[in-house]
Amino acid sequence: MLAMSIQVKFFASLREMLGMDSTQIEARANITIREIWDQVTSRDYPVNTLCAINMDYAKPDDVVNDGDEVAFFPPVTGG
Amino acid sequence: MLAMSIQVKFFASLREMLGMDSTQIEARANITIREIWDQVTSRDYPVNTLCAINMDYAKPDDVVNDGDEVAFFPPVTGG
Amino acid sequence: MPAYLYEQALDPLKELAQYQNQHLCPGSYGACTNFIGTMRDFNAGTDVQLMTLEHYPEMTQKFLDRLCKEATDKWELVDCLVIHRFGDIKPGDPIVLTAAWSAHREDAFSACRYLIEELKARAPFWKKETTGHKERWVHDAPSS
Amino acid sequence: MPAYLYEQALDPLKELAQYQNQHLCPGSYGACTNFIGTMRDFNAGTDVQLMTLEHYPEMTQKFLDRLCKEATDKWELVDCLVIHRFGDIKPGDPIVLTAAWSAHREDAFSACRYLIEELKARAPFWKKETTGHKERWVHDAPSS
Repeated sequence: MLAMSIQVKFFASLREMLGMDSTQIEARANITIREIWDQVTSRDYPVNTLCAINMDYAKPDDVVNDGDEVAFFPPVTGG
Repeated sequence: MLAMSIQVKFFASLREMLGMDSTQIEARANITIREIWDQVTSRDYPVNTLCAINMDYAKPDDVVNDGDEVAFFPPVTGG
Repeated sequence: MPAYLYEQALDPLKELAQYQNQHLCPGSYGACTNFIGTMRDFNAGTDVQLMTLEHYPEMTQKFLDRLCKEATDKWELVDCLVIHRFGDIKPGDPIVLTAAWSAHREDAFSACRYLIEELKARAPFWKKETTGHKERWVHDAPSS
Repeated sequence: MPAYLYEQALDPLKELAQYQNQHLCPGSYGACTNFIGTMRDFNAGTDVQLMTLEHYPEMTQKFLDRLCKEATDKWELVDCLVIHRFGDIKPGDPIVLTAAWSAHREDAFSACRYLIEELKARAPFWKKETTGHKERWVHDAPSS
């Protein structure tokens, strides 16, 4: 099975907690967003964390495709 | 019984219909707004006409006092 | 929380900016909601060339003053402002501004909406439109 | 129906006036409702000196563009406009503007409210406040 290339981004308090804003990873096919979290970090997936695939909101169990950009961030506080 | 002095005003389509914007009248004590209409005009009190005493909304059966200003006008269309 | 009646042209955004600069402390409010009603060039299927807004000066002022007071009593406002034109109005001219400043947006939206709804329902103004060579009194207020 | 992200200072009333002059035909709309959210100098019991607004540039832009499109689909609008700051913000600085132009006020109010509510609920922005020598991420959004 070919490895996929995935861009992973973290924002706000998650970015600071992990000390990482962005990383490029190789991942197996059919990997989910939550599995990407586990692959990249050594922490449990924080309650209330939001995620996106290619700048659209997604769910932790959604499957990621080659070349996707995946993002993790806390609840939003704009406006 | 002393006659009262009442200022009567008409606005918008009522003013045009009656050809009169303002008149000072003498009226008997305890006269109501509707009776003032009848005293000043030769017409029936038009449906939907609004009225005020001293720049506050009033009802046609409200009694008027000496020196009051009474106004008649159609439904409002501001804003 | 003043209410003003203008016979001259009204520039609502300029008035808002001036009022804010002169009367509101930056940082004292988190939310400002405002509504601007403008004369359209098209009403009830006809092209309108001119509108004349009649009012009952003393009662209109008294009504709007009380309305601003009511809004301030009903919601937690830092301030509110109402400005309304009278006299001759051309298509595209702003007619009315209602604005409410508050700590939070719920109060600002509710108060701003209340000001324009009560004004339209009860403030003593009457619109007469000129279309072609005809004049007619407006019977409802569909302009905004 | 554009959405703009500004790093520089935002003057919402000036932006509104400019946008109206350039993109809207006078007489084509009867109602404009707009909301301006401003940074207060006091939040949750503490004096706030500075706020930093982080965002996810591409997703934030995409989200706001889609939001404007949604508002235009849901209500009869002549136009709408959203502008949001990011970066360093001081107390008293405007943060966000949402505006909706329509023939009638019902659509303008509903759309303006929808824009700010959806923006606050879902647009990817995160506020970090500096009070005294401490920084903290804001957990809800009580500023407006």
